[in-house]
Amino acid sequence: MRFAFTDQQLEFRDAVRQVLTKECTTADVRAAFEDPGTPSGRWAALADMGIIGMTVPENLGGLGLSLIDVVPLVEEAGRVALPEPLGLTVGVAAPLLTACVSGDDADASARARTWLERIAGGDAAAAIGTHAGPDVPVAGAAGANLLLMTAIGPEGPVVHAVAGTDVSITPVSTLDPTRRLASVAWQPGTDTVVASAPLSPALLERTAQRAAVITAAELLGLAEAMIDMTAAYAKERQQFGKPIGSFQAIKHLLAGAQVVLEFARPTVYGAAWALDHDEADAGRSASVAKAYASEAALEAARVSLQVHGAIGYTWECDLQLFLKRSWALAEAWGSASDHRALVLESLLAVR
Amino acid sequence: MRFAFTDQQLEFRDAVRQVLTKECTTADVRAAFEDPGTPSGRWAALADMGIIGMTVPENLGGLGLSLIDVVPLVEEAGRVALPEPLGLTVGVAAPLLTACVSGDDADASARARTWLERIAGGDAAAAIGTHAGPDVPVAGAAGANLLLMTAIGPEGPVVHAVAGTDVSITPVSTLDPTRRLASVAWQPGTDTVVASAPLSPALLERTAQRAAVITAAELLGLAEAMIDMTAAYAKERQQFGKPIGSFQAIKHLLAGAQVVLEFARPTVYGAAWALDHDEADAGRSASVAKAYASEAALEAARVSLQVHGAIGYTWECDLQLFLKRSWALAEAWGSASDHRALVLESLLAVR
Amino acid sequence: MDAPMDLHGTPTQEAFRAEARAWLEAHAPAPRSLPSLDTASGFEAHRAWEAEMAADRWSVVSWPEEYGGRGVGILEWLIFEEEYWKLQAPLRVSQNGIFLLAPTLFEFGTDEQKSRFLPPMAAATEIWCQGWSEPDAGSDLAGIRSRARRSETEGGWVLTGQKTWASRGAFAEWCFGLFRTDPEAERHKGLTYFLIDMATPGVTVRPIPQIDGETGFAELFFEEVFVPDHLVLGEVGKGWNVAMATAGSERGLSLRSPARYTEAANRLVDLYAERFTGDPDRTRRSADAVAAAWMDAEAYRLNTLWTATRVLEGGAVGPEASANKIHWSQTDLAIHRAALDLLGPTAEFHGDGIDAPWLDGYLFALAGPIYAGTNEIQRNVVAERMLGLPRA
Amino acid sequence: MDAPMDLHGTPTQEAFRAEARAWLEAHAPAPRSLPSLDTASGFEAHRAWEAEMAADRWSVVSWPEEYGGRGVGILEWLIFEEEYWKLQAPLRVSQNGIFLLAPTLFEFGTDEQKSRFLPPMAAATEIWCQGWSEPDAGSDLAGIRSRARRSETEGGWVLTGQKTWASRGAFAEWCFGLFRTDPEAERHKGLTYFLIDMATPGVTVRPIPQIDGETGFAELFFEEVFVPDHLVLGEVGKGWNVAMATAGSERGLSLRSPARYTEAANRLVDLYAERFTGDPDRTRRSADAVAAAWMDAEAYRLNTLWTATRVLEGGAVGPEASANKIHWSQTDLAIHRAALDLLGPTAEFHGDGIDAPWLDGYLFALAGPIYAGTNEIQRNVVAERMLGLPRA
Repeated sequence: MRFAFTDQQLEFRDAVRQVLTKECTTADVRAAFEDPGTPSGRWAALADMGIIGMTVPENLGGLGLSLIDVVPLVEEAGRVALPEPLGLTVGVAAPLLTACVSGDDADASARARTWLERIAGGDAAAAIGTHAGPDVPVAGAAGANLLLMTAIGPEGPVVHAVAGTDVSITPVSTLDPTRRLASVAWQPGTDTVVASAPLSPALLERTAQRAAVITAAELLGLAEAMIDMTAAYAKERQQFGKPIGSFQAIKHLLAGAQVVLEFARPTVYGAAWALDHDEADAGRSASVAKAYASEAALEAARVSLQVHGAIGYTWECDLQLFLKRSWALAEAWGSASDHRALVLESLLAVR
Repeated sequence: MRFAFTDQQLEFRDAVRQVLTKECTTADVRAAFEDPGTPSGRWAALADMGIIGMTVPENLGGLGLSLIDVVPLVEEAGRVALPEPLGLTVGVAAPLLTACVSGDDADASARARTWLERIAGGDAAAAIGTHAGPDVPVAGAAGANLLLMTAIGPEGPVVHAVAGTDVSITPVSTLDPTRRLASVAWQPGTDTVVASAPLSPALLERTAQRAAVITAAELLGLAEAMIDMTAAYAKERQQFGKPIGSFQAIKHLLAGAQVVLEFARPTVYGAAWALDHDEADAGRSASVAKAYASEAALEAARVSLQVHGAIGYTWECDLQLFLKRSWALAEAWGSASDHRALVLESLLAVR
Repeated sequence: MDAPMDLHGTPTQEAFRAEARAWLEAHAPAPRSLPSLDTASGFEAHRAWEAEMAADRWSVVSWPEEYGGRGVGILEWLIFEEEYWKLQAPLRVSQNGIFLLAPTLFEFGTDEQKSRFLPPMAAATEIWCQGWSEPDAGSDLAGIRSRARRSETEGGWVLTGQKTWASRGAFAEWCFGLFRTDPEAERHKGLTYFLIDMATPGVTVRPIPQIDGETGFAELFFEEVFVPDHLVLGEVGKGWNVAMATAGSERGLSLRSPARYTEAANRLVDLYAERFTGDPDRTRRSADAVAAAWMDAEAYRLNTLWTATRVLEGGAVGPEASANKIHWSQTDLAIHRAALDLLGPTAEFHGDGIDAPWLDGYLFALAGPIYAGTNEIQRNVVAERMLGLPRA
Repeated sequence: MDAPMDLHGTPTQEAFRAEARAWLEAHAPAPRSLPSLDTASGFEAHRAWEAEMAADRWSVVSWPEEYGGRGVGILEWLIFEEEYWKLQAPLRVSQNGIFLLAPTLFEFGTDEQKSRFLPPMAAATEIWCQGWSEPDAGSDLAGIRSRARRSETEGGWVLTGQKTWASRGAFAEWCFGLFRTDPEAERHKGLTYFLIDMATPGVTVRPIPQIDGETGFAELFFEEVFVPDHLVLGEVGKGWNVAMATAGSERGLSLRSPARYTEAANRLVDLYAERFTGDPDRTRRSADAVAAAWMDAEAYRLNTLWTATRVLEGGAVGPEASANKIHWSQTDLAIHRAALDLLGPTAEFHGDGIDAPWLDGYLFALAGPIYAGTNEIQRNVVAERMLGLPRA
């Protein structure tokens, strides 16, 4: 039994932190807020480090790593409010395509390989629409060059990998513009199929669970960033002749948020490990993680805004970048209460 | 539109407060905790003031008053943790019997009158078992000399008024011994019927609503008493060289409880008025009141125990008397979540 | 007081309700049909709507007729608000004037001040913003540093300093605020309450873009701004008492009318009912939160009636105003949080979409525990003044 | 550390689990079959059970074999606890000794002290109570006034003062506590950690009846109680550091094992399932609270594994121990509050009834945010030491 990252995983995380600290400042995120299409060198920098391809099998140019390796890096992405879909591409799209490679249909398998090679080359940013009905907007659709979608065939859902150039999108206005939500119109064709036999519902379910855990990891980073910047503000901001952080009410607000975050963290790591090892309770673990991380981020957001006061309510204050992402991701891939319902259902199923 | 008590109602309340302050000290309540059968002059003192018979029609020796007149007095009963079933006798049993008087069956009507006269004479303390199934214990059954019970006849529920001497009781151990909960075994006979034609389900429902509002009023008093004694303790208890009440954490705990209590109060008064006037939304108002008052008392209990610290956890500390009653009454006649469900159901019904 | 409790309106009150409803139904803009009042065009659209109300004497019903009102009481004002919010009529662009300044003017203003300022306030031809907070005086309001220097020669005061978080300050014609007239006096003392024409030379306005990108509030810079003596409200040096007297007695009652939350709570139940039809299992999970939020609004309505009756019968509103502030701000959050939970993945929609107003409302609700005195400060007041706990 | 993450037990660990389970299944008393350990007879019944465990070396598995343990690590201890709680085996009457004093003895005790005290502690022949709090030193623990006067002639110390809230103090044989050996030193300084035989002349015990009528704790009065030098733990005058070093490094991990909450959380789900069959509509309302409480226990389990791994790999437990305390006490309350909500009208049942244990558990849970340092104090620690906020 060992519940900790390896030294290698920590070194990778530290390296990513270093790059993101430089390449993704709040000014950069702000620029993406103003125009989500703003070109940046961030994706290329991550690709150069091998991050974008880290879960692509080694024979396709990747590093063949697992979700547990991705999670600490996505946490870092959350800490800087990275606008790009790092987690969904690396933690969800690549594993799904990898599962498609082993299918019987050589054409479909080859297509999945090609996309995986593009991901490994840093050349594809993915949006995951596998669970979206025809009218449900897909996050990241407006910027993605790879969209993973499902079409219901006669035997069940079939997965398609569609190029960004082959879909027509209708953007949806959201509070955080970097979410790039859009409705996607596309034509399922034989040339986009990556799994010609219908994928098992279990694999699609697993995809949603991976997305939940990846989103949870991002929420951990966001929560930590908000608590940190708020604690820093509380040390500096003076009222009644002393820093507001010396008032017990402020301390206890922040301490409460910190406690939730502390306990959310291992649930996310545990869920990533469980998914990697196909544990019997992996789905439930994923739900625990997403519910906990959503609550942690919502509480950190609430407390941070309250401690900042009116300043936190301004466009100028960087806090807004983290608040908006948190509010969006807390609901994405299942809200806290959605996942609590799943947890209870799963507990009752084994009784 | 006028949402306030009359001067008369307030004078009545003040008079009751004066009597209870003298006749129902915490030492008296403690004696009742040690032995719930301890004789006391409290009931007689209240009867002498006309309180016990206040809702009995004037022609039967009472004052012919309404629920809204009873509520502030029951609040006072809660403030001193009165062990006797004042609210249920005056606010629930007497109105139910009064409704029975106007029935067609002269014998049943006469029986209801006789009981009402006994209540007016201060000679009957009631327990309400109309909603209890055969195995469900009834609060106050162990001390009551009047038990209102229902038996299901061929046409529906029929109400019986049974003398305490005619039932066989099996006490149930509860945390607050003055609750005197017991399972009641009794034999429906023609000589106990007070409403020979089955009472309308609406009237029984109304009885439960009255009980909910009466219990809510008692919870208001309990919550106020706990907050008051805790604020007093926080002013006196010193730690770190100053009264603990000067720490913001303690202030905010108590302030939070006080705010809930402040907003619970008018919901109880509004519900009593609505029941008195058979308003269309009276049942919903009763549920709002009980849900709010339950939450107010539970929050006051939680905060009071927390602020008292270990002392509050002792038998010696008077707080326990109020805590235990609060925990019991918060669940009695429907918990907060039971009533919230009823509220939503009623809101949806009119949509 | 021997009249029995009665939660029904009198025939006169119900007639007033019917009249108000009829007028509003005929005139009120459709829900969300005006642009946001935190934009320049929305500000003017809202001003036009209030001018329309004023023309038929519906903008400030509880004011005396001479100032543009109908001279009705506080209960009638609550009735009017109920009808107003039922139709989801627009937010009041003149709220700072009519709800915050006006009660103070009625209590402390000279006859000249009242005649000069109340009618255009009622007509929305002059819109007011508030100049309380400063960069270093937020929760610690008594830490105000903006100062006013006496000019005997000119017969007035010369104001210098900076105010911030002035809602609608980017567009308002007038500002009311506290300035330090006695630099030697400590904290609460030596402050004076001024009425300031924003067109006076030396006033500079810097709009502050809000979290949603709109310019809801502004910073105000005062550089040697002359304010004549007749624009001092109340006594010189007593500004704190002037500001706080009204905060204590009226503000708790009139700042946020219960009808606003009742309306939002009812919309929440509608949303629940609508979603329930589509997905009963998922929706059922939100039932407790929806009911609790609705009840919070209902308790606020009843508590306001309770307080209004007390005030009508000569009572005062003391520290309960702080309990009130805590309650309505929490209620607003509870309503909107429950709504977003019901919406789930569409909760993040913004702009003109059908679900978007809940997110806007949530953003606004999140500010509730902050403005008008943070809830932390209000809890101190409740603990110290209602429960007698010692100051730190 | 290059071993990959692995939440499965090693074959050795699973063999240990199987052995523990087999022994416990053969020996553990049925759930709730022993009288309460806060009564005289229950105390002895629990002592007998622990003696039985000790006889087969199951009472303190993580201690070295020479002191009665099995020399296994902290992960194995957690495994043992899982098996122990799964069977709802009795609360540990020697918990103050084995969980609070023992880690300190291991760190600061002399070889003689360890040999003298650990074996009878493991065997439950000597049961310890804690002498920290005083009537005026609760949250303000550094305000301790009980003092110890030096007696050079006798080679020891003479203790005078009063301690309170000593759990099981009414029955315990030994007490560990802090006394002021330097009356001039301020607050945290000048305190010394003593091991006190309760049979020493001058020790008087006054049992304190608890809220439920049982004598769970006691006041201890010390009048000129002689304690020889060899019963000082750690350095004279360093008692605060001795006490706190362990509180920081071990207490957060060993005071409340996660298995206890996992067991209660699973019983809560059982209760839900059972009630759901009878009344799905009513029960469904509690679903969110039941799931949330279960998840709190699950998060506590995972966090403990996380911390245990860090400790095993040379890390230390700092202020996270305070976060831990806040979390487990809230978890316990959440579990029991949800259960009482499910029970509804039978929630108030007490004594031997089938539903009664939930109320007992609630009473115990309510004490959680108070003992072992109130949660208010713990939140100060989290804010100051994890987030660096300034002291008041």
